Amino acid sequence: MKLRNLGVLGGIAALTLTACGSSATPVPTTGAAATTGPAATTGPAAGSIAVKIGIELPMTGGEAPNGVPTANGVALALAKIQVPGFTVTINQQDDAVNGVHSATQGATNIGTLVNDASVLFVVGPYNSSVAQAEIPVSNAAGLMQCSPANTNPGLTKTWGGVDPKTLRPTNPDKIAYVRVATTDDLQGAAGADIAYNLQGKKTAYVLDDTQTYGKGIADVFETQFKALGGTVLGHDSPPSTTSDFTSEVTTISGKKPDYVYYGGVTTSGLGLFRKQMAQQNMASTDFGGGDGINDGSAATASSFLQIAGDAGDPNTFSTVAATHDIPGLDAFNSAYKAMFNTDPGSYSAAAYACTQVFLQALKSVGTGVTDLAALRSAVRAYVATPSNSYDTQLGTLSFDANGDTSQKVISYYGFDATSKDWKFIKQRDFTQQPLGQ
Amino acid sequence: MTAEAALGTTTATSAADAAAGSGTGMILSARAVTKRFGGLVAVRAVDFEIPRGSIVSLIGPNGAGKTTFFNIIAGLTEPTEGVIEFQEATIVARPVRAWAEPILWFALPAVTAVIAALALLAGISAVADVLVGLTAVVLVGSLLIAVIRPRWYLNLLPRFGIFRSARPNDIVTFGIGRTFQNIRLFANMTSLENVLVGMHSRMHATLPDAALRLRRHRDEERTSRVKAREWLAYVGLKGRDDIAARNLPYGDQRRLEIARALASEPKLLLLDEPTAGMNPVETTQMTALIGKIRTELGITILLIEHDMRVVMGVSDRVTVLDHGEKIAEGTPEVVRADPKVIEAYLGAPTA
Amino acid sequence: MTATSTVPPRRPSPIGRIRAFFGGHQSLAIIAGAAVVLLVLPQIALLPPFSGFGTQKDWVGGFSNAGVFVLLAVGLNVVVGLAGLLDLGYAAFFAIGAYTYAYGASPFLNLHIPFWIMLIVGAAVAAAFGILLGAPTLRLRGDYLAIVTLGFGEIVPVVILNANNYTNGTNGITGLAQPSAYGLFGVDGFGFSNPWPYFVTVVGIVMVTMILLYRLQDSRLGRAWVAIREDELAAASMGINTVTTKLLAFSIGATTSGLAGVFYASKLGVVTPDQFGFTVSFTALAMVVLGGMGNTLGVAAGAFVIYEIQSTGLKQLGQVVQSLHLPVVALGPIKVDIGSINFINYQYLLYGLALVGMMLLRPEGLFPSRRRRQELHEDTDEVAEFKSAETLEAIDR
Amino acid sequence: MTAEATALSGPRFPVARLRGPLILLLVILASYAVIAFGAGEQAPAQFINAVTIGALYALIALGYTMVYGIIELINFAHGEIFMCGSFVSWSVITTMGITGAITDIPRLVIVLVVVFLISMLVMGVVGVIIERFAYRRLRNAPRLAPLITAIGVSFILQNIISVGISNSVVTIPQLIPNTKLDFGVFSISVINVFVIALALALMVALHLFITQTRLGTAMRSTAMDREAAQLMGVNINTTIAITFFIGSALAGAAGVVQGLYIGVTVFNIGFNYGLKAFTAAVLGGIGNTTGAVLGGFVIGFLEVISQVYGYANWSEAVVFGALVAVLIFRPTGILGQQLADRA
Repeated sequence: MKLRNLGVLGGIAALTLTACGSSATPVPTTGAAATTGPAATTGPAAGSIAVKIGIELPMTGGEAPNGVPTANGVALALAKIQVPGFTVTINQQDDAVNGVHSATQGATNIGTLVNDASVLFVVGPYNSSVAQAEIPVSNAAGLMQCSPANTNPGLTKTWGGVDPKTLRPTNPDKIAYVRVATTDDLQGAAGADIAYNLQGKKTAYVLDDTQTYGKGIADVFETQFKALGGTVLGHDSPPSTTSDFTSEVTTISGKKPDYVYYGGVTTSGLGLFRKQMAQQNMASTDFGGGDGINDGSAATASSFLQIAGDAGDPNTFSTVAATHDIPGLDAFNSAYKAMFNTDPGSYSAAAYACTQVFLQALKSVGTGVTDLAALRSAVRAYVATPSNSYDTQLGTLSFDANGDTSQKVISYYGFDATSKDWKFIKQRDFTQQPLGQ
Repeated sequence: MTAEAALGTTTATSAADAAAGSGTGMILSARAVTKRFGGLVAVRAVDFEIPRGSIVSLIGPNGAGKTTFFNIIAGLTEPTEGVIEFQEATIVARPVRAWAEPILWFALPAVTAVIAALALLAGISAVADVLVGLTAVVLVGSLLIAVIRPRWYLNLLPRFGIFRSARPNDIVTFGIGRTFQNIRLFANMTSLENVLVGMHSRMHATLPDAALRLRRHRDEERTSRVKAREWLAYVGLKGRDDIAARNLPYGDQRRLEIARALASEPKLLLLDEPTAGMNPVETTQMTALIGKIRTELGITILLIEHDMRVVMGVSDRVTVLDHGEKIAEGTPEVVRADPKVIEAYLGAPTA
Repeated sequence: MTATSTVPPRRPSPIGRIRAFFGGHQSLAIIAGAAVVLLVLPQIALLPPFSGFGTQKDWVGGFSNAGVFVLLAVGLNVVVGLAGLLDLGYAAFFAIGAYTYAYGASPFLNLHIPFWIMLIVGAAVAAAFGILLGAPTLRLRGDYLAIVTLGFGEIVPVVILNANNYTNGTNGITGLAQPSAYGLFGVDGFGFSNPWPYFVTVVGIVMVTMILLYRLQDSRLGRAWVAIREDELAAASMGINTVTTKLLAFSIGATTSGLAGVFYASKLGVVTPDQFGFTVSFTALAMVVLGGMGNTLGVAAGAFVIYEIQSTGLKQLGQVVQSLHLPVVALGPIKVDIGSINFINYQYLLYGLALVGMMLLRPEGLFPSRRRRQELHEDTDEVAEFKSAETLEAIDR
Repeated sequence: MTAEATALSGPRFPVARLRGPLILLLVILASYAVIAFGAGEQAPAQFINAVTIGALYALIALGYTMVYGIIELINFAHGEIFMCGSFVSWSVITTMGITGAITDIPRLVIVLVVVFLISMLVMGVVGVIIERFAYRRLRNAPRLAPLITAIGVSFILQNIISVGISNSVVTIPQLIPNTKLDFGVFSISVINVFVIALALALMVALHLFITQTRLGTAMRSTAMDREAAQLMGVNINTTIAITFFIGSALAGAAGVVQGLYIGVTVFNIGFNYGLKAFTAAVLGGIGNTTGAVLGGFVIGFLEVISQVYGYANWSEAVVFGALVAVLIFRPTGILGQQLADRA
């Protein structure tokens, strides 16, 4: 805290300086500085082939909290796992322009990575809209990319009547994009499952933050909740820039729903919404969201739970698109904290897993191959093969013909007032229990 | 009375074209023109006529309402009462049935909307959809017309008993050019460009002509540049074509403003204190120029002036305004002798 | 870009003759400039330090994106620089152009109209919207106009985002067709991994646009625009129909923006609402102002420079500085290891500093137009003139 | 002509003085009716929400309108000043080691005073610094140059905060306890009362300052005609600096208010608030302080109304649509004509 207050003063001081036209005083950065760390430290060892893993994430402005911890996940994996015969360094690209993720910049970046012959694999992007612009490029070049965070179903399965093949016009059947995140439709369904079956709530009010992810899960929640027999009292979409939800909450409190489901991410103000619910005597009303709000305990800076404060009695729920009992999760967290001295972000582990996928592929196809182009296509082919499975930070997984992860497990979490953290409730594997059951 | 006057006359444009040739009589006549700002009256019931081919001066102490009257003629200000006719055509008057204009805009959309509604009631949804779309299009279209106010629309208005004063740019095309009391040249354009802008209303090259450099554009540009230089020479700015207006000496700026006005080929030229702030030499030159414009070009001139020597020197008739009212009118000699005028100027001077 | 700055020299002789004389040759000069750009730019990318930032292909791809912003900037220059109408919502027309292409050449409506036709269509649609959005704003001047256009700029993406059934909402429209070169650019033609045809195309579009814009600028219409910017009331009193003239400025700006939109969409292959926010409008405006308002060539150059700064320069700065291995400096108590600073965090700050700095050093822009240079020292008075009620009344009627 | 016109069109102003409050009253009544129609028994609550957020917008809008009035610059950095204000309040509160609501009234008052004073002072100074270094040199430059520097400055401020403090949402302890005062028909929580009261107080104070003090007169004269004011011995630079100080201080206050009311802040919150507030300023007639307040409330109402009727996602479109509509019929904003008491 003290340090941060210094930050303010430093900030003001810096402002004074900048206003004079001189450059800013460097103020303590929050962990981000470490991303380039490994790239700088690990120089190519003798007799080993120097290859690169591309990182294509939004790193600046409002996007930093999304991109930086995710990129750190990759760095951590590279620091932990070595592949004999190869020195893997990072080619870092940032798709944020003026602090906002930009599809154009993303496409440009993926092009840059494609043109860097030593890049064999790309981790990213973070935003689905960026992915839509990148998939055609990586597909045309046959450079495999693995997104830790994209959850928009449309990227890998027919969604809203659009065939994912339209995203890869060059080689429709040679996918160059896989993802370890489970798609929105399952999370939305899981949300409805919690609301209707676990909590036995019959009426719900649905909100979304108008963004791809939020709207995706909210819409699915609505349909599933109705399918289960519940009634949806209303569906509002406050813009993701909303910072005052009081009137929204007032409206909802008038409708007296048993359950409020909000599709979106903490940065769209969901924590704030929950807090204002409490302030308007709706603390006892159940609240649910996707993994967009499952971003650490109340101790984690600017996490949903921290912002919502003590609002969440044990009736705030979230879902995470992964198995709960990940082997050595605590080990991962501590390792991450040791390296970057912050808590991991929502997708650090996922990025770690993507890197593991790459390293396994590299290990199994890399022996003897020295030609980078050949390596690149070999890696793509290996990862694109559904039969290969990987033992990753997220558990054992493989990718189907469209690049979707085989992990269709959604874990349910509830707020635990004593530990002020998310508490695991149960998990549901949608491969055994498909939608609508 | 103004209303009937407005309605009686044919539309501004057509009549202007018709009367363009007509020989003698009054080129401009103002009847009972009154302008109020809030409570105060800037111009009160002024009747005023300009014989074709004459030089008429409008004088009076500061704040007498000269420039207001001037701006009413130029279409910059709508009169509260009264009518101004230019070549037998009403160009400026208090708007008549202005309230009816919006009705015009919404008439057509309303019709289509009604039909659409009927179609809906009749249950012919397919037709209804089309009609709804049509309504939207028509609405947007008519609002656009309302904004752009093309000629045919202006000609349409009188048919519905609506009269709106012509806009300044239309008045220029009818043949009234003007200069400003506080010089308003396009400061960062060259003299030549200023004059070319003056010619704007007499040029006809369209956007495609210019974009594709069609013959019409090229010829027009060539000829108009030649003509522009002639105008500059005429007012005595030969060879100053390329100088930015802001960099011209004061006297030349006045001349340039006149050249710019002449370039619009006016039949009536309004000069607002053309010699203000000039030294005697410049003044005499300017006076000469004004006379020349009348005799050589046969352009009628309305002059606002403080400098009595100029007024008495060139004008055929002089009208004196004081506190917005016409207190005297006639030949310079008559006016000079008029006690009211002397009082207005010497006795009890007004702010 | 330095290459293109070969403007036809303006001899101090009657401007009329210059214009008449250079009428044809000016276009030639622009064509020559375009050719130079086409040949020289890619070579520059091969020289250090640029070669260090990426392969030639990267650069060419970047240049084609820069071309989009050059188009936006020269179009906006007509509105802001020539006609003096401050438009802060320019991205709207960009979006309209892009979505027009998305409708015309994607599985969304199962239309597959060729890119080259869509260029015209997109431009036309944008022009229509230019007139539509322009019409209600005509009575406004100065900053009232600015905020209303800003409003339009904000509304259009909101509408695209919320009109799910017609725009596929936040998911955007994907699978946009690539242009077909009809075997003109060798085997693989336009492709996600082959930026060259895009580069050639965009240079071509920019070239044609600039020729047309210059011709308009030197015409009756162009003079009318400048006259309105200088003194709207006087312009009206000289017989200029301010309404239609302003509308034309708007629609021509929109047309250019529409072209840019179509090209952009075809290159990216996807359109989503979040690509057309205020950032785009502002960036274009900054390009116009920094390039030098009213000077089309200057604006084009400025656009190129700024785009490269924010898309490549700032992002590569970190690498450059790290490669320098600077020593650790002690600023009083705080120890500053410049080498360890992660410049990615600061690029936003640096961009801001760049804008402020450039403006303070050259308020009239990098390549000011002849007029602007003269103008520098009075500007507010023209606004003051319009404050009196009766001038408003005059031009509104 | 212009001379005569202005001379003659003088005696409108007494009317105009009353016009502002009257229109404001009308707006309030009308929007209450609309809200009541849509929200049913929530109407009072929603109405209070609207007034509160409107007051917040109005506070920010005042800064915009003052700066515009005096140097005709759209100070795009103003939204960021507001944002910085909220961060300053955050750092002050946390340094004092306060984590939650304060129930002990006198202590609460003291803390509030301290927080407001510090934030307003700091932001005021920052505003002056910005004016000094980013705008003053461009006072005679083409009008767009300072606009660009303004946006540049806002980038700088955002980046300083995001890197220096936090690049994500920061929670600000809400000092004022969340208790509701119940008036039978409707209940209103203390925080809303506080926000509204404070905002109104500041506005009144500003109005008195502008109309009653010598400095205020200097500001008004500078706004009307800089050269003339200079000739009359007004020190232009000081006057403009003071204008920036007051405007930015108000933004700082708004920042604190936002922190107390919403309870969170983030480094990029400024753009959106700034945009709304600027819209408010223009809607009311930019350069006109009464207009800014009016505009602020109007926008507050519009947002709540569009939310009440279930079009939250269209609220932006509604706000700007209304702006366009108003400006088409009144090209200088609702109270635009009243150039005389621009400040």
